[in-house]
Amino acid sequence: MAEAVPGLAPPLIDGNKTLGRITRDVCAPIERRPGAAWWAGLAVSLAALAAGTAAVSYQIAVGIGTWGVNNSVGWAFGITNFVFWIGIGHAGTLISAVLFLLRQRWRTSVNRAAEAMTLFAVMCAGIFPLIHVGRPWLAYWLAPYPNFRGPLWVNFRSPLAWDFFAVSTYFIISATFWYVGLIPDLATMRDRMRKGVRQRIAAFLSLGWDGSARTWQRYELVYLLLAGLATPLVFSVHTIVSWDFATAVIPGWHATIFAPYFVAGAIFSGMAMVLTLMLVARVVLQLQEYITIRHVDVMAKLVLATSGMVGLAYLTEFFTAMYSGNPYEEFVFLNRAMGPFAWAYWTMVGCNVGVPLLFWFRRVRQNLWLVFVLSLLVNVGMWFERFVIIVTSLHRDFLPSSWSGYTPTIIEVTTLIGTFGLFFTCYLLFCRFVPVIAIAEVKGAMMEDRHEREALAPAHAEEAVA
Amino acid sequence: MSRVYWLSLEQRDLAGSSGGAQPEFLEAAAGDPSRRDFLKLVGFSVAGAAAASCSPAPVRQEIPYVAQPEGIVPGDAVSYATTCGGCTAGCGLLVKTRDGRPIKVEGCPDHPISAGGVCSVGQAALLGLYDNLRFRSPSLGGAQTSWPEIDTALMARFDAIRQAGGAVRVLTPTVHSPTLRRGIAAFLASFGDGEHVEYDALSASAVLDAHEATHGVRAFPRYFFDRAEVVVSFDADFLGTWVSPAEYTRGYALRRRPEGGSARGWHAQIESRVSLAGGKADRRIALPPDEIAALAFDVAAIVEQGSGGSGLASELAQRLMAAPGRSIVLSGLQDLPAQVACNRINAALGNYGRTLDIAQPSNQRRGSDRAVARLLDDAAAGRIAALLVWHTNPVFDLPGGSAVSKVPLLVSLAERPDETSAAAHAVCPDHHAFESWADAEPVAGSYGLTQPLVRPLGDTRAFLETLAAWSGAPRPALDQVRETWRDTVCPVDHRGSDFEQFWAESVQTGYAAGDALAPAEVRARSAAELDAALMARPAVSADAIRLTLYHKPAILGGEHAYNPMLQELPDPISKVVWDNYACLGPTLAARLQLATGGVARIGTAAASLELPVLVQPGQDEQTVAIALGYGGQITERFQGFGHHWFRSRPTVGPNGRVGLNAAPLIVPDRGLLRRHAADVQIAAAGRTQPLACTQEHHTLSVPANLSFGPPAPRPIVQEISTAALAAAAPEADGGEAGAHAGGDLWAAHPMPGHRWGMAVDVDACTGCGACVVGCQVENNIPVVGKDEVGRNREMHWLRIDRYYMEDESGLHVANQPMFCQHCEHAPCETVCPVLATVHSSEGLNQQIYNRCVGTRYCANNCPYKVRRFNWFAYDHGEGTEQLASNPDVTIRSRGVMEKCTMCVQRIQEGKIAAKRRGEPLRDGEIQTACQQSCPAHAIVFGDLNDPSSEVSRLSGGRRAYKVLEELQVKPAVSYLKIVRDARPAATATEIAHHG
Amino acid sequence: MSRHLSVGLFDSDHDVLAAARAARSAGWPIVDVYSPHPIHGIDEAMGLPRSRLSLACLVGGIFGAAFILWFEIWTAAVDWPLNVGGKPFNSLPAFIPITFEMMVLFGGLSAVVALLVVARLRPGKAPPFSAAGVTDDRFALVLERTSAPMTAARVRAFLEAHRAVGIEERVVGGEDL
Amino acid sequence: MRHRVTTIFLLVAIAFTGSLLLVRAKGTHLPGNHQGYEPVQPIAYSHRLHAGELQIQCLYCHSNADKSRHAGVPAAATCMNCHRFITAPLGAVRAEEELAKAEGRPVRPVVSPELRKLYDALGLDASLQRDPARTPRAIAWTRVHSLPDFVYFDHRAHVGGGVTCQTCHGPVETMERVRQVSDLSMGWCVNCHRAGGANVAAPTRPLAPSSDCSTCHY
Repeated sequence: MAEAVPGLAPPLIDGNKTLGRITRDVCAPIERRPGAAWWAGLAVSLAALAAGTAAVSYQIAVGIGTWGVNNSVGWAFGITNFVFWIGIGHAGTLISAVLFLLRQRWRTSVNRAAEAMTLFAVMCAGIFPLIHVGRPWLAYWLAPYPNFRGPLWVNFRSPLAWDFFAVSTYFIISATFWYVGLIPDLATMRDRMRKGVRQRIAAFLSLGWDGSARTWQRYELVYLLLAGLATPLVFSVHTIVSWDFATAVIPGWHATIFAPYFVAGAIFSGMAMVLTLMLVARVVLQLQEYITIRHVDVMAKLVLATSGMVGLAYLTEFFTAMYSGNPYEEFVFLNRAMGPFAWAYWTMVGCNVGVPLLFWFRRVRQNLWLVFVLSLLVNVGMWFERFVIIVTSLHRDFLPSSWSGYTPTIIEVTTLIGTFGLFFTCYLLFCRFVPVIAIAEVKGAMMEDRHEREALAPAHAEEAVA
Repeated sequence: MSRVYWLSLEQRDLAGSSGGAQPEFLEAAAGDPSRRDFLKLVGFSVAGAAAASCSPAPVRQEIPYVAQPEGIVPGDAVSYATTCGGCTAGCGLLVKTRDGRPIKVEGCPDHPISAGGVCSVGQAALLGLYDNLRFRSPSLGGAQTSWPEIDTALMARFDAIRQAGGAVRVLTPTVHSPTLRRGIAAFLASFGDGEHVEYDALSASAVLDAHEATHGVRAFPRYFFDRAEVVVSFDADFLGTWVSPAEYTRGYALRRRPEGGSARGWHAQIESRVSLAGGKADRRIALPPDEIAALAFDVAAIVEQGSGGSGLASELAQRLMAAPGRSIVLSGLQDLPAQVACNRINAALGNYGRTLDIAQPSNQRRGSDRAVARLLDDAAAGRIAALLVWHTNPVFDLPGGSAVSKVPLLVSLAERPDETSAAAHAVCPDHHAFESWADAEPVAGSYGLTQPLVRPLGDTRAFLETLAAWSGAPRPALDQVRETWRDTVCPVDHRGSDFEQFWAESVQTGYAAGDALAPAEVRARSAAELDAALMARPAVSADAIRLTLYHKPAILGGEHAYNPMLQELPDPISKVVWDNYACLGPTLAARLQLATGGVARIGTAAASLELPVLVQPGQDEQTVAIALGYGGQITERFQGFGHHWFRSRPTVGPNGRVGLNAAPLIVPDRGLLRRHAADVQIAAAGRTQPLACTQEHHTLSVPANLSFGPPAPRPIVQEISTAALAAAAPEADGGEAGAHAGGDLWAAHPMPGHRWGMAVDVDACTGCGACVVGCQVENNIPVVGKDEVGRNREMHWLRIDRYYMEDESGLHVANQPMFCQHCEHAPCETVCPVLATVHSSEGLNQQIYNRCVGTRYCANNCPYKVRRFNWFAYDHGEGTEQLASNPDVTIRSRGVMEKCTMCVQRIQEGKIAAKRRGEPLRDGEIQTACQQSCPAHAIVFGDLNDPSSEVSRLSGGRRAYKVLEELQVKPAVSYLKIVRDARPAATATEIAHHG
Repeated sequence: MSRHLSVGLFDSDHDVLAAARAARSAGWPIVDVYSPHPIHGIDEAMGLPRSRLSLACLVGGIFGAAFILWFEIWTAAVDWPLNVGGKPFNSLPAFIPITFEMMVLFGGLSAVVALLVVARLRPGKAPPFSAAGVTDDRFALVLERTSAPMTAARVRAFLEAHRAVGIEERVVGGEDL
Repeated sequence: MRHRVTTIFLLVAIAFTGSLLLVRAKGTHLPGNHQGYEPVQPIAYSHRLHAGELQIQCLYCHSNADKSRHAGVPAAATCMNCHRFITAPLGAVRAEEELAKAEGRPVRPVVSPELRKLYDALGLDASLQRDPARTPRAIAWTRVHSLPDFVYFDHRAHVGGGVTCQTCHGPVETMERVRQVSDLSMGWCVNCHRAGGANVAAPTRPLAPSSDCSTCHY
């Protein structure tokens, strides 16, 4: 084994793979019959999805009153889930686009899965703006289409209209990005598979890809362009989501820090989710040699860094509120920390600022079980962050007369569970039908890595190639 | 020129407006039975019929009149003047009817008693008219029957009683209708032993009895609060429920308005619980009921001596003695010594004839507790052969009232089922007040007319006609009323040929003045002449826990408990809906380890109840207060009320009714039904029963543990001291007016035409809730039930925020009507993605229901939290109840946001009317529903672009401020600061002398 | 007209790169190189010009931004001005977020569509070139024998010299491979 | 070859469907738009005859249009102002007169079957006298122009301002049976309002129609 080359990071891929081996390894999960774990996972996910579908159907049939929202707290679980899922999605784009621009080769092992996660998370997120409105069947009115009302257009000043454009753009660009990245792998599948429906689908979707160098050249340019566009996009989307709150007059929402704060939080939660999924996938799909300890370590460090940013945002928010001398602002933050929702606030702080501190220790970062548990806790914490921002700001605002509590109903909880069901259903199907690792990219990155290694340590490399 | 009020349909030709006869119509209106079907055609009704055809449009039918009556324009509303039948106060109403159905109750602005104010009960009477539960036909022995049959059956029984010489009683509340008094007298005259017994669920029998003792006349004085510089109320909630609150509120507000010019009144309230009047008082003292009686006695002693005393009694006496002839002392205690003490004070100060009048008394209370107690004794002993019960429910609201069921012939004349009608042998349902002719004499010499506004919805019959039929001389109610008016009401010089003119004018205005009465010589007896027992200082049972029973402004004695709108009107003080409860002071509650919602067992010698507790700041710490009027049988209708889904909770309590009946706790005591008791046992029952309250936090300050340093009250309700107001320079008020008038980031949109705005006087508002119900009726706002209110989803567009404030002068209550502020920089508008809420060119924040998709972003971003969302498809009534909807306001579907529109339908109507007239709109021509109903005149609507409008003057005045002005949202609604009277007694005296 | 092609299959990206460089320096026309992953430097080795697809992206992005900004201002301030929260009809700052989003959307989609057009990719199309393993672990260098010196044997020898693991000769018609 | 046939077949099918759609496009409306609705009425009342040929003013029958929000359908009694005397078309009356003269018998009253429905509704007997045995029954006309419940249209404001009936209702005086001419869409309303009254030919007062939402929606 050639990991310990002096002066070099350990290799990206363990086990001295040949190109053919990579193809076989990555395609193995989609070519063999799925195991019991997959079926069990799918069953659980589908059950959750079914429960969520039932909850949403009931809510749409009966009314939004089946949620716990009320006159003062008009948004709660629905928008919390929306922001949570959008945030989850951001890590995928970050890994695939930002790290691509930064030439972080290690991303190739995880970017396909992370992008898929983005796609599914945005799907989950996109459900909430639709179902949380009082008349979902009229949600299409948010789109500015020609009509017989004058025509009456939409209010482009509303952050919700911005959201509509931002989230749709985000979904379309993410899906495109994902699909473009998938084309060479679809071609690989097309050429490997036995004749059948799946092969025909792969053939149809691979667009006649033949690996021509001319196409590769253009392809790489477009991929770079997409990465270049997706990077500001990912920041803009969460910035706009944060403006849903920041442009409002409500104390606790009306804060200029929200955009960077939300973006950092989104990356933070997304990274944690990627870690969670990655750790499961590498075991279940037997990809330990592709998703190595090094990947986990790097990701954990990123989580640590973003946790610091989020923690700083919490402090800044508090400081600004106190320093402003605005009694309403001051109260909102004291109320968060000590009011009826203090438990949610301290869950958030504990999970998002306290728990990730453990990642300072290398031993923690390399203990996969611990990393798994901590990443889950970060996700819990980030869900609560959105809950705290939305609910605690609304439940006690300016006029004490309209202060109110909020208790979620079983419908809301089931809807949240349902989106997890949707997410994991999509994810499991993705693992089953699409290469979870970008084969072509991994090959390219591995070869480059190997060539660099050879240049630096020819002896070792000779040995390795042999 | 003053308003023209339309006459009733029948009297149309007498108005002189049109002489032409329209035979078809008059014939029909006269009630020709062969043309009863005409009713079905009345109204320009559009019936929607879903057609199961391939037609591109759903087939809707349009059904015109067969012959259109003259003077009726389909789609145009007309107002008819009438008198309210909600209680015995006799307020004047203008009822707006459209296409043959009443759709809104308004106050009659020129009425001598109420002057435009209507309380919540009056506003909600419309629902009573259309109530599906009303009796639709008479019934005998539980079986439906017809009027001829029941008349035959009952008259046979009456004949038998006449021959046997049996006793016949007619049990009613106070009857001040001269015609009805005649009718009852005529009916009873045919019996050897007939008696008309009056009793009031909200009894003020002690006031009448005390005047019998002190003045020799059993009369209820008429109070003139507008003339009173000093008011000392010993537990009389005269702004909330006591006798004639709309009338008293008007006078009280008039006297206290700083802009009014006269010296501002000073008011001390001594009470056990927190009442509306107590909340407004300058000085509020919490004492147990028996100590209040003792205090009244002490004050009387000091005032009669002219000096002496100490402590509280002396302080009050000083204030009173500084305003002789310009003060009112009153008590709501059902306690003779306390009432006698009040009379002595008023007499000693020379108030009789000035601020209160016993020579031309009020008729609003005539009931006698003694008489009804005797009636119950007789009934229990089987000494009564027949009992007619009209508009009262003795089985429900009298302790031992079930004795009436022992009467061999119990006849109920109720409008809808109650406990007494359930026990009755015959039910002969009366018309609703809006269906029949009647009259009223709420104050001696001042008369009101009640006229039918709609053809009776069921086969009911006016009580007047029923009595006439049973007296053997059936006559229409109209004839009876006209006869009375011709004989007695009409001033002597107008009787004869002038009568028709007098009658037409009276029908048009709804009221009339009779002959000027010669002031009766009523002399106060001296202390020496009084019974010694009345002159003894009332005993005080120290350290015992006392009970006081009270009434809520909307439910009163329970006769309005059928009405969902009134049940859902938050209690002005506790803000709780759909329940009664035991109010405990915070210390007492802590001692008993009870919190709001915990159930307590409360027992007296007579009865015991298990009620949820409400911790009430400001309440006397030795007194438990429980509201009467709850737990009636009629409230079983609310089982299943509200929107159903799998987690919905019932509106009724565990007993299947709304609240519990506390009437068994009333203490019959020496001829009075005492609503307070000593020696009450109270203990936690160990379970909870949540109350639905529209307000969770009750002060303007945040909780102390959520604040750095002592929490300062938020400047949402602002105060100004009398001194600052009197000071010449405006700087003196120390306010921050204009402090936030910063520059705008962008140019304002011009509003060249009208710019609508409002001014709300927080100082005048008593929190009674009339505006809330007025708004609800006008704007088709659904009633959502206890569960939804408990989830903070009440739908009221206008709510009254109540904040407690406490200082050395006791607990004060600030009532702030809060509704859409129509901000110029409305935060809600910017965030709506679909342009469902935008600004009008006249400054209105418009909400377009049909465009709304229901994101609720606007509600979140509203700093005032005044937007209301249709969480479910709320119920808007069924059957006849749907007729109560205002046809000018869209019924909102589920998933849609709604809020105050400043009654834009009225604005449109007013503008179109002005355009058709070809004249500009006059200030005050358009009145919003809340403004119209407010007895305190605390709400003013108008055009801010017109510098001479009342709203402009008030908004630019010294007291004006805007709520959350610093947000720069620029509300169109100004609030007027509360005036705090910081004058010490001496200064007050001086000011009073000036006045 | 038919074309005579020689296809050399290689095991390593190094080998195919070296072969391509050698072929180009020998002046032999390289039809294309096929590889399972992009090879660094192959475009230089083949002498491919820089792609101008970024221009499509730029044009698309500018169009998207300009169009939506015009549309926002037109709807809000020209077509039907409404007083929303007292804000000016043309609330330009509030229109920027959507302008940005539409720029990204149009830019990204234009680039992808341009790629599909230029590279002649379309759904369901059969791959123009196929050889065993070229999407797996093989690299193919395709040379066209256009002139006499390039006999099949010489090309074969050349390819073998560059460690080709398999060599085929193909005759294809017209534009086909 | 097979592919080519398929392609041609598909193209023809698409062209056929497309042309069908184009043809139908004029008659196809969005849901809620009932332009062209022309229901059969219980009595075959002809606006062409009454308003067109006989020149009866619209407001004679729809007399509330300038007084109320609703223009109103006339009460049956309104018809009797004329139809007390006119019971059948002139031609039918003349024919009966001539027939009677020819047969040498007194002229029988002629009542057209449509007017008979009116007399029935009013409960009149053959000699147009009130028949006490019959109950008058209103005529249930079928509504042609209807707006959704959340729109408040006020006839007073429009008629008073000089907007002619035809502006919205079209040339009713030429219609045998009334047809909805305008689409009654919001755009149709509001674009007239936004024109500031310029499209009212003869305004009776300076017009300043409001295009605020709350002009119609409340």
